[in-house]
Amino acid sequence: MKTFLATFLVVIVGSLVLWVSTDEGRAFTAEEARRLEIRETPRSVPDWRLQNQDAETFRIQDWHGHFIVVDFIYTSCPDVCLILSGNLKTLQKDFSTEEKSDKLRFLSISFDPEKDTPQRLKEYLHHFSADLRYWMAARPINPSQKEAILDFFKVIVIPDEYGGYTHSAGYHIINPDGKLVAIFGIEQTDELHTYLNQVLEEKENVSKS
Amino acid sequence: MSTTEVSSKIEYSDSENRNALIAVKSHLIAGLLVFLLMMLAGLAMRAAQGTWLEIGADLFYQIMTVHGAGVVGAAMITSTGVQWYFLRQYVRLSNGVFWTNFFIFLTGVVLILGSIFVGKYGGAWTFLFPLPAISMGAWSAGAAAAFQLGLLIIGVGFLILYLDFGRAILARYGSLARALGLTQLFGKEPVNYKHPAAVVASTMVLIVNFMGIAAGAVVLVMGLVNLFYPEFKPDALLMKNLIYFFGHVVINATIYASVIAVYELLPRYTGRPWKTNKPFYAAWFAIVFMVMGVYPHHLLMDFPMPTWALITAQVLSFGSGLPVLVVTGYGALMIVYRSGITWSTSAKLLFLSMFGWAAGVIPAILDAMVTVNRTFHNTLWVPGHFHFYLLLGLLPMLIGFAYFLAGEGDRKERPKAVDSLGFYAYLIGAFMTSMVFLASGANSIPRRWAVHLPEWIGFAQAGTIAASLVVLGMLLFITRALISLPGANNPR
Amino acid sequence: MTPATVKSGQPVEFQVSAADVNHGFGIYDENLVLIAQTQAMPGYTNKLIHTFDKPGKFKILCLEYCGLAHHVMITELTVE
Amino acid sequence: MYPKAKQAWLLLAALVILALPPMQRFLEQSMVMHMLVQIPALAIIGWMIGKILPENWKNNIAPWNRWGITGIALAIIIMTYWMLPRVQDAAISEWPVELTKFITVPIMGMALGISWPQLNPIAQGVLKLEFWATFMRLGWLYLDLPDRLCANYLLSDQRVFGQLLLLAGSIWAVAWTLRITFGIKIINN
Repeated sequence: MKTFLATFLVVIVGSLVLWVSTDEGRAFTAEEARRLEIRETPRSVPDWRLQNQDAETFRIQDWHGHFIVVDFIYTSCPDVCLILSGNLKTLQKDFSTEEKSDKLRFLSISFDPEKDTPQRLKEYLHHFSADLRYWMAARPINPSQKEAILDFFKVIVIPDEYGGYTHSAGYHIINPDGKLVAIFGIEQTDELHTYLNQVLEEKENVSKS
Repeated sequence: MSTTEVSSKIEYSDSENRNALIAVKSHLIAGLLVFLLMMLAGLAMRAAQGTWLEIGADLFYQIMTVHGAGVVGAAMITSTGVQWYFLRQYVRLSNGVFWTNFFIFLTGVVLILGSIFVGKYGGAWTFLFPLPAISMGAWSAGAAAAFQLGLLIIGVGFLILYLDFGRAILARYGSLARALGLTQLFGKEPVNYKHPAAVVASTMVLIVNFMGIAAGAVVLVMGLVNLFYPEFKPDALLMKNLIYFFGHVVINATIYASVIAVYELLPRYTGRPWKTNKPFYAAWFAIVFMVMGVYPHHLLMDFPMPTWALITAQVLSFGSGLPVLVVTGYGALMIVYRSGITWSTSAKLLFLSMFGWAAGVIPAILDAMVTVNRTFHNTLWVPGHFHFYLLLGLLPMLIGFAYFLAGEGDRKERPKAVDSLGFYAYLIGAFMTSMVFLASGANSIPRRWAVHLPEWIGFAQAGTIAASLVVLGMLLFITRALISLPGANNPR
Repeated sequence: MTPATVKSGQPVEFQVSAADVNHGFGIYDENLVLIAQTQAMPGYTNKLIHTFDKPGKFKILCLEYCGLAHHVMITELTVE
Repeated sequence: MYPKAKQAWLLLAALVILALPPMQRFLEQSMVMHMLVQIPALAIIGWMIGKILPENWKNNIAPWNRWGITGIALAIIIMTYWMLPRVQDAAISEWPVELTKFITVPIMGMALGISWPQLNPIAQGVLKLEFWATFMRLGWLYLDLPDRLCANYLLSDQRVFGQLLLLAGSIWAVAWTLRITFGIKIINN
């Protein structure tokens, strides 16, 4: 009887722990967890200072009132970042009508500020024939800020065996109120597209009424 | 454990024996009833193909799925009943474990039935990856998951039972090799003619099914992962290999488990003992590897398969089935020859099973030849070959055992007219069913088509008539079993 | 399938693959006799080489159970 | 054989060494080391602590753990928990989770060590096959997945880990087969 009780307890408590620690069976990896967390509890983005491709200081607050799509890159990246930013380029083309692009901005943040000088950031944007009015590349101005930014977005960067980095690859959406509201994976470009369509439409309706 | 050990039977208490008998009967009755229902399902499918019955494609494929899964399940649970009944006389088996497997099996069946008839799962019992996940809206991921989960649960149940077999056999014989008679075969021990055939056969079944279940445990979970996590795309060919290994081993093993009835019952009817010998051990040893090695003959039309695997499969297919068949068939003939046997229905059925098994090998071997496979693969030839095996080889063993358990052998009575009617209706129907399938296959009619082209309908109608005869025969058998089995005492 | 027409008397190579689930690729002649086949499998391309010895209208039938539309997967192939 | 007290100190020392930050960093820098060295080492320490627990402690536990089932259930739950990729990641970036690992994994080892011998042989068999199948499933999964499961480890690392799991599973399967069919003992499991 005691055994039965103890086993019962262990199983119930254990299942509960597993249930809670996977967010009710919805997130098994850290990547899934961060996406889910942001979706359920959007967070205000702190007002960091960044340095952009023109060596100007840029604050995310400067783009208040716009939807911002953020991706994390390093300019010597041979693969994933190229796909990430390549998709941004496609997005920029798709949302290029004046009114939409005025509501939508792109920001590529480098997590390799030692190497990624403004000059290199500029080349990077040119590589994607970015429309520089709406798409900016920027780097954190000091290491502690870099840590703060990566921590906030829960982006994990680890060095790979070729001298580069492997990192969380995704699109982070900041809404016009300056809140991080959604994260899409690199494989979710279709979902991202639909999402942007929807929120931009909504915003339009709100501003008209 | 002296080498001259005489096989003495295990003693159980009376209550244990009573309980065991009820368990065996439950297995038999449940299994045979499922067989009957599956035959009705088969009849319905043939009638639909023959345009005599209106069934939508979705329902047809659901029936097809339940027919496949049901027959394999019924074959497993019934043959396990036969095997356990005899094996427990030589090694100490647990009633509790036997019942546990039975109830786990029933749980799995409920899940599978639910997935098919509530969840509309119609991905065939072979759940060939990635079909369960890509149904074009016909069924949900949940239904496909319930089906695979049902199979997984059934696998765990059998695993528990086989572990009990393994434990008991090891306790008595020390190693599986010794139980298989290998020590005698290779001269480490003198040949013991009384080494029980039931133990040899059970050990073989235990080994191959253990491997089959292991493969199934991996492949079913991989399928489940894919259902809920579609980014994970396992290699389709590897999945196919594992699925066919699992399926082929599990269904093949049923006939090797059931043949124990022949070894045990023919001696009773003739009064002569079944003597095990070196060729017998060699045959059963060979079959361990053959049953596991032949499955790639399902993959001859998958050109990326490595050539060596296909060649091995083809060579093994020629030989597979033969060794045990030869020693068993020859043994059966010798034991019956001039023995003055009473041809009870049970004896007739057991003898028929030898014929069905022997003749069933021929279409199997033909299909396993690459040149023939090119035009027979996935035609109705394939169902033709396994309906031959199952209807004329496996089922006669199982029904023969049911008659024995119902006490027919004890009373030494001649078969009643109704039994004879059942026997011949079944015999003719089963033979026709198989032959119509084989003829259809030879005429290039593909298998698993809900609607047949006009050119093929005649075959399907002939198949329908044949199937009705089988159902009639089976109905008579089942009625008899249901009337006389429950009250029957344990045969002496 | 492209092209839908091939020439008789010379070997034809069929490159058979599948986008969704496993299918079968069975070539039937005008009398509905199966003359060659291979499996169609996602992630693999099976090469089937066949020489048609006479012209005519051939049928391709699905020979691996692939779901509720299995029996309607029929297409035609013209051999000149 | 050392006396019990000395063994206890040795085990405690081993635990402390594993917990030293440089050692931690070293063992957690790759997936293979993390999963196949650090966690098994913690489990083994737990197993051995279980062996030298005072008899009266064990006697007190026994009525709550007949046939070993409570302990096995506990061990399986802890194992499942540490198989969650996000928990592995969290252990690296958040110290409370890391601390949890250093407590629960030895407990798992202890529970297994105490309960396994009491477990019904048939249940042992089912679990062994399940453990084996989990090796094969996870190995296959890690080899085939297009994405990384752990944000802290490289894809190549994940692949190597997958191969090692498959290799270990295969060796285990062969050893097991030889043992049950021919009675040949290679490893004691």
